[in-house]
Order: sequence, then structure tokens, then C-alpha cells
Amino acid sequence: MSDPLLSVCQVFAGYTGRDVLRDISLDVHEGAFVSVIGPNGHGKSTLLKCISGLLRTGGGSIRFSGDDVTGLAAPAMAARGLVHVPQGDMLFADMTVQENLMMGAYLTSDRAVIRRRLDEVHAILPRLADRRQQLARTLSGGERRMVAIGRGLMAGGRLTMFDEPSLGLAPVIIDQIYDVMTRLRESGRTIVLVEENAMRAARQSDRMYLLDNGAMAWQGNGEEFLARPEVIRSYLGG
Amino acid sequence: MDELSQETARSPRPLLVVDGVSKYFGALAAVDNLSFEVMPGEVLGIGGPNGAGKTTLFDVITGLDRASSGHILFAGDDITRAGPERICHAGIARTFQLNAGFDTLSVRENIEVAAIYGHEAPVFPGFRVRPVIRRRVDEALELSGLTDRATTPAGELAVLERKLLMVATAIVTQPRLLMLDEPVGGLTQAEMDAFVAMLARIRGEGMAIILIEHVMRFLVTLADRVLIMHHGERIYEGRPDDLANDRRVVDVYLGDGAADLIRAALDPGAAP
Amino acid sequence: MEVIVQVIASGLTLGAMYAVAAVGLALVYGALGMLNIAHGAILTFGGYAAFYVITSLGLPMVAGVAAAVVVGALLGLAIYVVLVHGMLSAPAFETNIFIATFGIGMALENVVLKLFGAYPAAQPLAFDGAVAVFDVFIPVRNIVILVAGILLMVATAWLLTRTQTGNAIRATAQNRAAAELMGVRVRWIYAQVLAISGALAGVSGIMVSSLTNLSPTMGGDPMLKAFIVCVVAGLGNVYGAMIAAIALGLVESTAQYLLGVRFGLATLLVLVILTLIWRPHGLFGRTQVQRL
Amino acid sequence: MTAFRRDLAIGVVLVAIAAAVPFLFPVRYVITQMTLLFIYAIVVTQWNLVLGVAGIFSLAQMALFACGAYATAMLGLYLDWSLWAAMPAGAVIAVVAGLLVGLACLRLKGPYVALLTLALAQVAYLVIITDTDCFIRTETRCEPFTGGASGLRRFGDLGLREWLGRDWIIGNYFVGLGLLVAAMTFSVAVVKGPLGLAFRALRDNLGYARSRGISQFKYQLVVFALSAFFTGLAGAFYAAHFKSVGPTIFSFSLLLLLLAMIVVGGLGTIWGPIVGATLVMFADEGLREVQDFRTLGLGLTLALFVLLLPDGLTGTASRLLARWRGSGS
Repeated sequence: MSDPLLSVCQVFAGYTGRDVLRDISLDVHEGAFVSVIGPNGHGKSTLLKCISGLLRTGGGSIRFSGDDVTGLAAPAMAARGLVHVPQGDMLFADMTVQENLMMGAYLTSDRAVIRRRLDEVHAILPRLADRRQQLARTLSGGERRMVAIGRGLMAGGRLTMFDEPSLGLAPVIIDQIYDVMTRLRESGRTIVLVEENAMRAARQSDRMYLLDNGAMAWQGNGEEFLARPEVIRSYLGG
Repeated sequence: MDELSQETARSPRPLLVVDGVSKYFGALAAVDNLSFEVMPGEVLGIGGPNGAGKTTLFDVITGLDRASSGHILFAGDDITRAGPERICHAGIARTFQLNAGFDTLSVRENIEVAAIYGHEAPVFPGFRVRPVIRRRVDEALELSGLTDRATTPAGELAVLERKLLMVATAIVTQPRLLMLDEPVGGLTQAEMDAFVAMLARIRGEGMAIILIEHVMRFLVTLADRVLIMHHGERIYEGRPDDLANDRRVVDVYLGDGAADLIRAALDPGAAP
Repeated sequence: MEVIVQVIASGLTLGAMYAVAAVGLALVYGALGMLNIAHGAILTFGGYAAFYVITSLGLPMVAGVAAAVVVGALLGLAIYVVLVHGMLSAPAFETNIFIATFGIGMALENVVLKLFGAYPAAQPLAFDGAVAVFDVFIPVRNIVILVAGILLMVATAWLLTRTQTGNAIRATAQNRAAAELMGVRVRWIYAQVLAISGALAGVSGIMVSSLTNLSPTMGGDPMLKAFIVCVVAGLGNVYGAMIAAIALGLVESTAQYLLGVRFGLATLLVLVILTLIWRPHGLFGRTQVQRL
Repeated sequence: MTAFRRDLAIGVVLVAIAAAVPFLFPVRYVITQMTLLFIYAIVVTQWNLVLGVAGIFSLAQMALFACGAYATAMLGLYLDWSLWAAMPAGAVIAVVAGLLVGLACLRLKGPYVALLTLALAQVAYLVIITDTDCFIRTETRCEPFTGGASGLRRFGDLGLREWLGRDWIIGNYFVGLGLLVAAMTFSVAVVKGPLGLAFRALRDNLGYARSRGISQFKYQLVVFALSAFFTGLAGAFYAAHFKSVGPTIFSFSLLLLLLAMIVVGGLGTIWGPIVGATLVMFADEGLREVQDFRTLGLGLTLALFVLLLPDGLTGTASRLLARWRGSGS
């Protein structure tokens, strides 16, 4: 097997005096769809923040496409092609949908490339084409989520991480978001998905990591997960 | 009207009446013409997707935000336009989703300040904490299991402890209605059990509770009655056991998988 | 009629002057949440830089303007490097940076005093003469200030909306973490914002001193007015600051005419307090529901 | 109660030292500067209540000080009041002014408060220095109501000269020390008691505090009034001691000096303002040689402290002490 694109090795992290992550290791290979599951508040988002450089790790190392990137700040990680679509969307509220998307391609200067990506995003998320000139703050929850996803795709990264893209949306919209995830997977992109709803994630994933109370509790592929209901029950509380 | 007066004659008067309350943010109706009642000693669970207006409803009831229209009565008094201090003194105490705390105050001081100012407004609070207040603070520390942490600054507490502290500062104001906003979000199974145990102790004192919760298992096991909100409106109100059978709730909010889990939670004997 | 023209003309001049100072403050507050109390001192430095280059070095006026811009930008940059960079991630940034820039501002004022002395000097970069508008003679320097102010506003708006740097500034102001995830080097953006704000302050120093005189404390009054403008507009709102500056200029000149020069600022202040009681986040500020 | 005992012991020692100074160094200059130190120390302990304990970023403290000073001077000058009566009256007038400032800031947050209060003080200053209308006209002079740019004079003094003769200045010294002890005791009682809890709760989390029954309206006004009382009294004593009041009270460099005292000592701490006031005063004395660069030095000190020791000397010291004890046990 070739070297993984992303390799997290024995990472610790925390806020004042409390470890949120303990001894976390995880590998993501090129073209894989990896999901990180576990209950709310158990360090999933913290893990993504550590990888994307929003948060400093308190130990361990992170390698991305062969380089040691431990301790690099978020802009440097973005420049290396690691995209993080954060929880809660974090849109630029007073910018239009179009401007938000263009910020996604901030590091790309080739206009033709930007044009092509924009067309791709509009093809996957057609609603965004209709809402082009609307201010982000006036969008509905589902539309905001789509802008956040589209903005992440505009970066054209080598690895894209989604933090709970279905959080807080009505089930109908969640289905649409997962259709997008499926399309991204089929297009061969490398993806890390953080998700509370393990069942949904299991159907897509090449590999799953279960995070419990800041530590890695179980890993395997989607089918193995579905075959082991006791894992589901003991960690996700039925 | 006639029917209503007959109703009140038969049953005890409701503690809280929310009557046609709406809250608009610009054109968006966060709470849309909502009405419900809470009886003394009752536990009402409120569920619904994010952005359904649950926390806004809490903000409006507790005076942190003003209702755009409608009325709110508590124990017969109109509190629609009252500020949060007055509502606290009237007997409503709430907790917050993001685990609010006075971070530079110690755990003990957090509870003390609520005990001094929360039950009634002192004309002048004096220069010392009165013994009767100290006793109530000790009780609240005991009840919430935070006695060992009394001198720790609240900012250094772990998630569960912060939640317990928030409840302790609420009950020390001696409320008749306790409103909990996502009390167990982010807790592990064991922590959730600890929290439920504490709530059971509080409930013995006949306090009414309204709780917002995403963890449906928690909601349905604790609540006497459930209200589900969507886009600021009520889409379901009734017994928790019927919840999973309501087509609209399943479609809009729960999804089929979760509905199965709720049935299982309410009936541990049945296979999921 | 003549009085009205006079009052409007002087109000617009004041407004344009305040706008240039206020936009710099608003940019910095919008991007970093920082009140830069040293802004007034930078403004003073700008005025004196032009004075020095033109009077002592005998260079042409354009060089004076360039000197004010460069000195202002460098001072802004220095404040970033010395103070902001180290304090950004520390707690209570908003309060601490206020205190720190207050200290630096006073220190800078002291430096001007040492370099140029306490006595007021005339700003050589000024235009004499007057033109008649509706039978009212309006000094050319007022018209130059108005035109320069408008040009600078247009340039700022263009920078913010039409350039990649501007997009990054706006994005950073609206959501710092998200901007970092897009690859924006936020700290570099902050340094640029302070430099731009300093450059604007430098130019506004020339404007202020060409209307009155150069003195080490000349920055205080326009800075106070610029802050008032920002507060009325809603802190950090750049376009709001442009509008509020013109409006306050007009109000001030009207009040000065009706009540006398002494009460110009007092009237402004009463208006500001009333505005804030009515809208605590300023006219164009958005009240946000705070989740606890 | 050990913390209380410790604070009491520190207080007694400090007072004893201060009481000995006029006898150990019977130099007029030393006594005058020490008296001035007491006055400033009163102002910063009271300012600390608003700024540090309640977390309200008000910069109007020197304006309240000026209220006390000017009111005392005017009552003495125009109504011939004894200054012993005019001083408390001046303090009460400062309280009224403090209430008005508190009211104006009620709905505002952080930076808005700072700017508004700064502007209020500046307006008062401008109104005074531009005041040229004659209120009292004698054959040689014309004095405006507020004294204008040159200030007010000849409104009497504390009258200790009749008692103590040449030692009247020592009498003033002890009045100042007494006021400082009273102000300090008062502010410690407030900070340590239920009122302090309310102020700190409102500072830490406004919405939560209100939801627990703490009225922002009431306690924000209370903290402004409390802090204004001794500040006004300090201003009144300033007028009585120096027998003159002028608009220099409003100067930015004085505001800078006092702010530096709080920041150097430690914002929101009990002893910080006193420690800071003393150190900054002594440093300022040391810099008399280079008087020209005084503001430069002060400004840079302020910036450096905020940058490197944002908790001030006492805050940093107590943190280090706690860490040392923590590692020791």
C-alpha cells in the first residue's frame, strides 16, 4: 500500500488543563472516503481543527503528502491543499454567495481554473447559481450549508474535510447533502467526514474511526461497523 | 371562553401560559404564533430541529428578548414585557445552551450571587453574605455534587460540572419553573445518567420543568408531555409515546431510524 | 441663502476631513476589533512630515503628500509589529490594546513635541484664494479638502470591493477563522489594514493642519470627532462611517452657526448620546442576539 | 478569613509606614508629593471598582474628580462655604455626575463606553477652557464662572494653619491619608462583599447575571455612584490642599498617569492600584531630571506593561505565588 496522503500520529490536544484528544492516530489514503464518528462533544471537531491548523496540537505529529506539517497554521495548510469545511458553516455573512465562493478560491490566481471550478460547484449545487447575488446572512440553513460546501470545493484541495455537514438540518435537506457527499465520493475526491449519525456515515465510508471521550475507540470499514451493533450501542447509546 | 372557565374551575390553574407568542427577526418568524401551558409540577419537553426557534422561545419567556406579539402569563401575572431580573424573581430560572457561568468567580461565589440576588431583589445586599444564604448555598453545592469544587473558578470546570453549576445557580433562586436548554448535549452516557439522577432529586420538590433537548431518548423518558417545534410553529404536542408514530414529526425531524430508537427506548422489552 | 451655502460648504469640508480619519479607524476596528487611540498621533506625524519635507527640505508639495502617506503607513505598521502582533491572542485584547495605543499615542505626541517644539506652525501644503459659489466666497483649500476626501473614499471603497486584498480584509473582518481556512494570512492582512489606516491618517493630518495649524496636540480633536463618527455609524462599519462623517460635519457647522463655536462639540455629543440610547450599536450597526 | 487577616495586616503596616514619613523626612516637597500620591491613590482605587471589578471601561474618572474639585472651589468662592462643608458637598455632586455617566453608558458595551466617557470628559474640558464670559468683574480682572483656562483660586483652605502653624501641611497630609484609608477600606468591603459579587457577575456574563436576578440598571448605577463618591472627595481635597483648581485636571497626560498606575499595579486586584500608584509616582519622581521625556516614558511603560504583564505586578505576583505553592504542595 502506498503512503497515506494524510497521517495523524499520536496527537494530543486540549484547552486549558483538559485534554480533549488523547493519543489519536489516523490515516487517510488518496481517493478514500474516511469518516470519524462518535457522540457530540467528544473531540471530533477538535481533531479536524488540529489537522487544519486552526488549533495547535499538544503532542504527536501530522504528515500531509509526505511532509511533516505539525504546527503549521491554517493558511499554510490551506496552501498545501487541505480544505476544512467547518461546523456551523462560518460563512462571510455580509458577502454575497458568489463572493463567498470566490473566497474559497482565494489562493488560486488562474481565472480559467476558477471559472471551471465554479461551473462544477454550480453543477453539484444548482441552488447556489440561483442565489449568486444574495447576501449570505439572508440564506436559509440548508442554503448556508451548501454555500459552505461549495466554498470548500472552490479551493480544489487534495483532501477535503467536512465537519458534520448534516448538523441541524431537516431530514429532507440532509438527504440532499448526502447526495452531494455521494457524488463527491464517486468523483474520486479524498474526503474526511465527521458525523454524529454513524449509520449514515457507514453507508459511504471506506474506513471509519470511532472517537469516544477524546480517544480512538474503534476503527474498521463501514461493513464491519454495520455488522457490530454492540459497538454502536455501547458508544452511541443505542 | 365559557369552556375555558369551566376548565380552570375543574383543574388547578396553569403555572405558565404562553398565548399566541411570535418573535420576528426581520421577516423571519423564529417563533410563530405559539401557544401552550405548563401546569405546576409538570415536565414539558420541547424538541425540534436546529433553528426551529426553541432557544428563542426560551429567551422570550425569560425576558432576554422581547416577544413581537402575544402574551406570557406566569402564575397569573403578565410577564410579557418584564426584564430578566423580574422574571427571575417571579420564579422562573433557566439554564443556557452554551454553559454560561461567571468564569472568574469560584463555584461557591457563582451560587452565592444567585442566592443573594435571585430569589428576591435585595434593597441593599449588605457587606457580608448572610448565614441563611450560606446554608442555601451549601445545600445547592451538596445537591449538585459540587462541594469538592467550591473554591475552583468556574472557568476551569469541565463540561458536566459547568452544567451542574448552572442548574445549582438556578435552583438556589428557589424557582417554581425551571427551564433547561439542552441540559445533556455533549455529555457521555454515564454523565447523562448522573444528570438525570440530579433532576430526579430536584423534581421531588414539586417544581415544573421545561426542557429543550436534542437527545430524544432523554427527552421522552423525562417529559410528561412533548412539544415539537419546526420553523417556529408547533407540529406536535402530546404524550411522548405517540411521538414516534406521528407522521409529520418523523418526516420533518426524526427520520425513520430515530423513530425506531425512540420506540425502543420507551419500551425496553421490544426489539429495536 | 448665503448663510445656508456657507454652513453647508463648511459642513461638507469638516465632514470630508472627519471621513478620512474615521474610515481608517473603522477599518481597523472592523478587521481587528481594535480601537487605535494612537490614530491622532499618527495624524499629527503626517501633518509634520509634509511640513518637514516641504519647508525644511524644500521639496515640492507632491513629495509632502507622499511623505505623510509613507510616515503614516510606517507608523501603522510599527504599531502592528510592536503591539498588536504580540497581543492578538492574549485575553482582553480589546481593553488592553486600547490602553497600549493610548500610551503609544501619548509617547508619539511627546516625540513630535521634542522634534518640532510646542509652537504652532503653518502648514505649507495649503491653497490660497477663494471661489464664489452663489455669491459666497469659499476658500480653495476647503474645496481641495472636499475633493481629496471624496477621492480617498472612492479609492477605499474600490480597494475593499474590487481587489483581492480588499476581499481578504472584508472576509477577515467577518470571520477570522474562516478566512484562515481559505488560506488568508490573517496577520499579514492585519498589518496591511493598520498601514492603510495609518496612511489615511497621514493625509488627514495634512487636511486638518491646512485648515488650522500644526501643533503637537492637533490630532486629539479630529480623532475624537472621528471616534464619534464611528460610534454613531456603528464601530467597524466603513461605509456607515463615510455617511456619518458628512452628516456630523453638517450638524457641527450648523450648531456652530446657531449656538456659537463653543458648543459645536457639545451639541454633537448630546446627539451621539441620544443616538446611542436609541440604537446602542450605532445607526448602521446590527444588534445581534447573544447566545449564552 | 486568612485572606482577610492578611489584607488587614498589609493595610496596617502600610498606614504605619505612611504615618511615619512626615516625621522621618520632614521635607515640605516630600510631604506635598506624598499627599498628592494619596489623592491619586484614592482615585485609582475607586476607578478600579468601575474599570477592574465591574469591567466597565469608563474614562470619565478624572471628570468626576474635577466635579468634586470644581464644586468645592465654587462653593467656597461664590457661597463662602467652609471647605469642610464644601468637600462632602463636592463629593455628592460628583456622585450625581457619576450617576448621569452611568445612565448614559447603561446600554453600551466595552469600546462604546470608553469612547463616550472620553468624549464627555473632553466636552467638559472644552466648555471650561473656552469660558471667557465675565462672572465676577473687579477693576483689574474679569473672572469667568468656571475660571476658564486659568482656573479658580482664593476660595479658602482647610484652615489648619491656625491650629498647626507651619505644620499645617502635615495636617493636610494626615487628612489625605485618612481619606485614603477610608476609601480603601470602603472599596475592599465592597469588593469582598455581595456588591462585589454582583459587579463581577455582571462583568463576567451580563445576560446570565440578569437571568439570576441581578439588575444591571441598579448595580451599574450603584458602582458608578460608589466610585464617584470618594473620587469626588479626593477632588475636593485636591482643591482644598492646593488652594487652586484648573483644567489641567482633564489633561490626557494625567489620565495616562492614573491609567498607568492601575495597569502597572494590576487591574481588578485589591492592592494593585495602591502598589501601582506608589511605583508610578516614585518612577515619575526619578524621571524629573528628564522631565521633557516624561510623557514618552509613561506612554511606553503603559504599552509595555499591557504587552508583557497584562495582569500588572500584583496580578502576576499572586499568580506566580499560586503556582509556586501549587508545585510545592
